[in-house]
Amino acid sequence: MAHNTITTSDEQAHADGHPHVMPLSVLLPTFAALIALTVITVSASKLSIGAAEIWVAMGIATIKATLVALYFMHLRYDKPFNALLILFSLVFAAIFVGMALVDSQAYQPEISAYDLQQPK
Amino acid sequence: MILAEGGGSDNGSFWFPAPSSSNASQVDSLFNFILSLSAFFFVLIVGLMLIFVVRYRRRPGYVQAPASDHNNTLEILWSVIPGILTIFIFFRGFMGYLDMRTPPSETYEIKVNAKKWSWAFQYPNGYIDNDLHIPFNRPVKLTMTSEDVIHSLFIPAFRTKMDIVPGRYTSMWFDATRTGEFPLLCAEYCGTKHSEMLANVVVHPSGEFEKWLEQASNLLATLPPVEAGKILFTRRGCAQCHTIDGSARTGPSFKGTFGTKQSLTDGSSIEMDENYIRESILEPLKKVRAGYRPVMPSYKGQLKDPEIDAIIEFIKSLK
Amino acid sequence: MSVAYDEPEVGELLAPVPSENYLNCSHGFWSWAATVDHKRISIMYLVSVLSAFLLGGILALMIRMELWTPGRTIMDHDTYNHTFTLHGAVMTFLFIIPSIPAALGNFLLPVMIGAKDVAFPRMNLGSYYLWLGGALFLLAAIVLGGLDTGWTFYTPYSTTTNSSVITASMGVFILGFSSIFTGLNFIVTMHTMRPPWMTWFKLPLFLWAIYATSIIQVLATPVLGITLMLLIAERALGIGIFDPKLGGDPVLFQHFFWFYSHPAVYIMILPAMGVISELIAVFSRKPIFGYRFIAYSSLAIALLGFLVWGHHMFTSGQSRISAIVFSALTFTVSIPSAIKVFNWLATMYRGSILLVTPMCYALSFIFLFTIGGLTGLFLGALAVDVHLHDTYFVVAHFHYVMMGGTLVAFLGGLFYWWPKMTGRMYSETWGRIGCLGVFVAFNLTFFPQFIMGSRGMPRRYYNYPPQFQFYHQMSTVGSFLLGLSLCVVAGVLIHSLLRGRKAPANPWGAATLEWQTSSPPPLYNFDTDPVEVDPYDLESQVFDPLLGGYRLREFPARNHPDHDLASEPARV
Amino acid sequence: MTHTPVHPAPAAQPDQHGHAEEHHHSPFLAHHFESSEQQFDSGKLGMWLFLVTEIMFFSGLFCAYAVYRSSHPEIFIYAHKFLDTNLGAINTVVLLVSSLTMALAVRAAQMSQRKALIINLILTLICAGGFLGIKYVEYSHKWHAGLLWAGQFHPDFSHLEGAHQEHGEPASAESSHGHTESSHDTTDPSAPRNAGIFFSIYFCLTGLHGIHILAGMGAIIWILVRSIRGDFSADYYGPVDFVGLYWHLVDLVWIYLFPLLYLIH
Ligand code: HEA
Ligand code: HEA
Ligand code: HEC
Ligand code: CUA
Ligand SMILES: [Cu+2]
Repeated sequence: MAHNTITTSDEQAHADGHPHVMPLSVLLPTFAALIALTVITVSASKLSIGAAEIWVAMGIATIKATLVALYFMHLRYDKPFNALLILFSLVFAAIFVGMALVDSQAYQPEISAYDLQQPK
Repeated sequence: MILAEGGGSDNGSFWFPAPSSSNASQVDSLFNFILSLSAFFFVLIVGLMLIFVVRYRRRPGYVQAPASDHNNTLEILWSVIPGILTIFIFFRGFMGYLDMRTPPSETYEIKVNAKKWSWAFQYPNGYIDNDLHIPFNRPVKLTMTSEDVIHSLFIPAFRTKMDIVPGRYTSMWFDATRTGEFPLLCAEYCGTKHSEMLANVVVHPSGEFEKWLEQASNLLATLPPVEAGKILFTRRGCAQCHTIDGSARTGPSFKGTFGTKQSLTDGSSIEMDENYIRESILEPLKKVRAGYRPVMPSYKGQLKDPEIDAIIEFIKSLK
Repeated sequence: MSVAYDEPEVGELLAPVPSENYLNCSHGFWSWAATVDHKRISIMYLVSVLSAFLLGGILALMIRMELWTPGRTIMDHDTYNHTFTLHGAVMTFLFIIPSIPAALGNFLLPVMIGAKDVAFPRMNLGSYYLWLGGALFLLAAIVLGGLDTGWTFYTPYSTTTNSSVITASMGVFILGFSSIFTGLNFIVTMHTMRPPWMTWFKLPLFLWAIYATSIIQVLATPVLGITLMLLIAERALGIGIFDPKLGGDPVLFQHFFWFYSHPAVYIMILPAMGVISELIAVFSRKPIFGYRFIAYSSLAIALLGFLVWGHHMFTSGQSRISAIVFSALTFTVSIPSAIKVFNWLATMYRGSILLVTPMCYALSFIFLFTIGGLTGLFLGALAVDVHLHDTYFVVAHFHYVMMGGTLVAFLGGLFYWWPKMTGRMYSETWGRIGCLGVFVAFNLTFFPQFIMGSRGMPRRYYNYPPQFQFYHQMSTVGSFLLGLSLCVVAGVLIHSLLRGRKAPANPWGAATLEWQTSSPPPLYNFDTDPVEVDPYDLESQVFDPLLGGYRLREFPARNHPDHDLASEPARV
Repeated sequence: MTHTPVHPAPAAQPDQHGHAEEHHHSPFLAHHFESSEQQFDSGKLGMWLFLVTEIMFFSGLFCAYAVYRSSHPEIFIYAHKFLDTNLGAINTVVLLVSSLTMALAVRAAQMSQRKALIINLILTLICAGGFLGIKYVEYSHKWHAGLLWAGQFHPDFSHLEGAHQEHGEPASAESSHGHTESSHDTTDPSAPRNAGIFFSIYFCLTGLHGIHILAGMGAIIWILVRSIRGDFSADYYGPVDFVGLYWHLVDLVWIYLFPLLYLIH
């Protein structure tokens, strides 16, 4: 990982000092896919698919997010360390949200029992 | 397990007040176990450190012997041994926790209402006291809620504590193994008088609890109103803010104020009569005395009408 | 002082030193206020965090004075509540979190990797000014009605009290960003500014510790930021996310707060452990034992530290299942800590131990941190924590780790790098006396708190039952002795600034790069190319009486940085 | 152990005092870097780390969302009706377009096409402005309908015509003044208890996102000024790239916000 001016053997983009330029043939289809996915997610929400709905919506959003990250943000052609960073942050955000969610679900009955006692 | 009656004043050990609930000894023994383990490691570490400092001190004529700079066996050893020990500690802590958080099926239930800065314990017959009276050697379960901020009910002698959170119920249980009086404290910071949000746990010897409850709940029947009012006045926490000797505390004193005119924060004035007292108890923030902060909690639903009457009689009597 | 056996006194500089360095290369107010030199920024941080420490310490003495008797001693309820809150907030946010990374780390990181500066020098200056801004907000909060929520800001108390929570939260929010930028800067610097030969495993362990710390700063601190924003919104607008009156959940606030604040305790201790790793190795004159284990254990602590925040909430109304999971995870953090302690001991084994001031602090650290860490085990054990939570046992625990650990390591590091930073030596005798005083007084102050805590003395208590008075008085006496000892410490350092002998480039014989340049270093850190070194190859350094310090064995004195300009007449 | 003196790379670096002027590199190379490449890599890594902090920052709000959505689904089902899916979808598309133009801007900078760079930056700015305009329409609609955060949640549709009238019962605008303690004291009897929590979360999430858009616009304007000045080329385009990354992240957040807030059933 030691990266300095005498560049490491990184086979990544900048080793030769030239930027990795995104060809239009990648950018435009990515964009088209993003628009299409937006249309899909809106129409999917109009079908009544119940509890699965949020997972479908989140799944589509994640595909979109991945497209943006990989192509618009060049992550695919970047140093893998940067991708690792993002994964890391997602993992820790998930730990945070996950544990707080699990806990609050588990003690929810104590709150609803109280709410039931209160005048509406 | 040894059940002791009448030992509430015991000073306990170096680290603890005397254990007085069924779960206390479990906590103490785990504490002592961790303590001895810690003492062992502490002596080991500091002992070695001192020995090394003395033996390998840089001094004239001392020649440093060669030593290696890594040893994987050692590394594994001093990761795995503490690892196993911590698993053991965790496990005992976890078992003890389950015991202290899982009430037995038959419990005597008391409701707790905490507010800044007083306790109200409501017994199954509806009677409310601001000390916690419980029977000896019988599991008691508290169902608790708070009116304002978070408080925490802590009984050191029982080695137990639970936060009381507004907007929900929390609960705890214990089984007293000693009779006598024990301090009960608020352990979650709750503002100005957090450190004075105290009460007593009174563990009544077998059979006497019911008698106490009977008598306490029938104050009004057994005592003249003025005296019942006086008892209510202290028990229900009025005395925390109001004196009867003329000196002002958080709230005004009641000495000789009945029937007088008092000015309010909105500039008007009012006569201190039965109605105003009743209103002050039920809706204290409606009319606030000039010179005082609007901090008195409402007792709506917590004091019954006859009780309020008794308090009024008591205030009347303060000449 | 008595290091001498067959060597002349350390610091007895026979050769003249280079006369231009980062301190005297430019003058005037703006040459400091607008500097982007990491060394000057670190000096500004040093002065600032020590002032914060002084403020926090004075507040602590007020706490102790008040607790001399039950009931009123010198102040009323509310004043007391403001005092301990501000003591906690100032000590954590203004002092201990920036202390080692921003003051020492900032100075050392670039020098230790042979770079000219950190990757983003202007951001570095910016984060100092953010610190200053945050400090001003906190001070403003003191003036504008104080703060009485406890440093933990628990709702709904913090949304209902009439002290200036919003101002204080803004302050802490800003301080958070200061901390984030420092961490971000350090990570980038370590990735991109090292010379090619300096692989990760040739980094001094201090830098590993700083790296691990920075990871926590970057990942955890933003959550503090959003927590405080929500708190401000809750107070100002009533968004109801944490307020039960509007359907919110106060326990959720605690999850938010501790998701940051538990990792934050490792922001405090990891750099301290890094300092100790350096001190133990250098003053045992041995390569550090188990380099890789110490390095990896820093990362392990940083990452595992994210999984245990719920141990502050065992009695909070958190569900049982989470309490159990958090308790189990809590113990995992003790393993890497144990690894470090044992490796330090193994480093001392068969060493050649020199009991100079920094080493005295390092030994105090091992003593005090072991107590602090081991008492963490009591708190991590569920059943026991239910009893000990929110008592003085916890107060004692965290003072042992924060003050006995981090502050002592900070002082050790300060004495160790002092010659490098200021170019001056200090009085060894008084330095040690100060250390001894701190050590003894510290134990007198905080050990009794374990006992009273476990006997049922709750924390944040203005008033207390009389049976605790004896312990409280011991603690109060201790705290004043502690204040006195710290004044001695400060006196030693100030005396050194005014009267101290000139320091050689390498007074301790350490092999890390910062000692291979002159003391104090020149503006761009190295006048000659930094030499490739193994940070723990202490054999490579030999004492050179001409220099009054050490130099590389295979490196003739005339090539030594101290000697480089020595042939020219010194322009002092 | 060897102690060979090592030259800081690149080897042919005569200058040991590091004064920037003595470097014969791009005029934008800061004094403490050895090469433009080191500078670029540092900036890029720094930017990614900054994005990491942004993700963690937003995670707090996503946490609040997750907790309340799973404990009070009824609030979300009731309240999302007041959000206009069409406006949300249009805004999604607007932001996606802006992301594309931003990506094109980076591309233009990398290829030293100054004019394309400027045009794309301007397009991005226009989209950002459009996004905020639409947001403004949505906010003011909610403001007038009293659909605010929990402490100020007093839905009152009496003086509103148009799209959403059918959702709420026509209100008896009696308690539209003042601030009542509990949020279920509304003029909409069909509102579940504490329905205001949804709007609290809605305003926090979209508000924070909006602030990011504003900050991004500031950054884009800065880049735009510099591109007009002609600073960027294939040799030096770091700032464009970094601002681009930030902008894409803002877009990414919206990609999640849109279904979470607008598409609930
Ligand atoms: C520098 C700061 C720091 C550090 C390093 C630690 C380290 C640890 N802390 Fe501490 N802690 C705080 C600062 C810190 N803490 C603060 C500020 C609070 C209170 C906040 C507030 O409420 O205001 C707190 C509170 C706190 C609590 C909550 C108490 C309560 O409120 O009820 C708990 C509970 O688990 C805990 C546990 C631990 C543990 C297990 C460690 C471990 O990391 C310790 C690991 C170290 C060792 C174990 C010692 C070394 C190892 C050996 C000597 C080998 C032998 C080891 C074994 C046999 C395992 N701490
Ligand atoms: C880094 C963290 C840190 C440090 C160092 C200290 C230091 C001290 N703390 Fe404190 N403390 C906290 C962090 C810290 N504390 C926190 C987080 C809380 C919880 C707050 C809350 O509940 O919300 C707390 C709470 C707390 C309490 C509990 C209050 C209560 O619950 O009611 C007490 C009581 O004794 C106390 C005492 C002390 C004392 C006597 C010192 C002494 O050690 C201080 C000694 C220092 C001095 C006297 C200053 C002298 C300085 C100089 C002379 C200049 C120095 C210059 C150089 C050395 C160069 N602290
Ligand atoms: C937390 C403190 C507190 C407690 C507990 C408290 N009060 Fe008060 N009380 C006040 C304050 C402050 C005022 C003055 C402000 C006001 O009028 O609301 C007050 C006012 C009153 C008044 C009006 C007195 C006057 O002179 O205007 C009455 C009557 C009263 N309280 C009765 C009671 C009774 C009976 C109880 C117990 C059942 C009680 N209070 C408990 C704080 C308290
Ligand atoms: Cu109630 Cu503290
Ligand atoms: Cu913790």
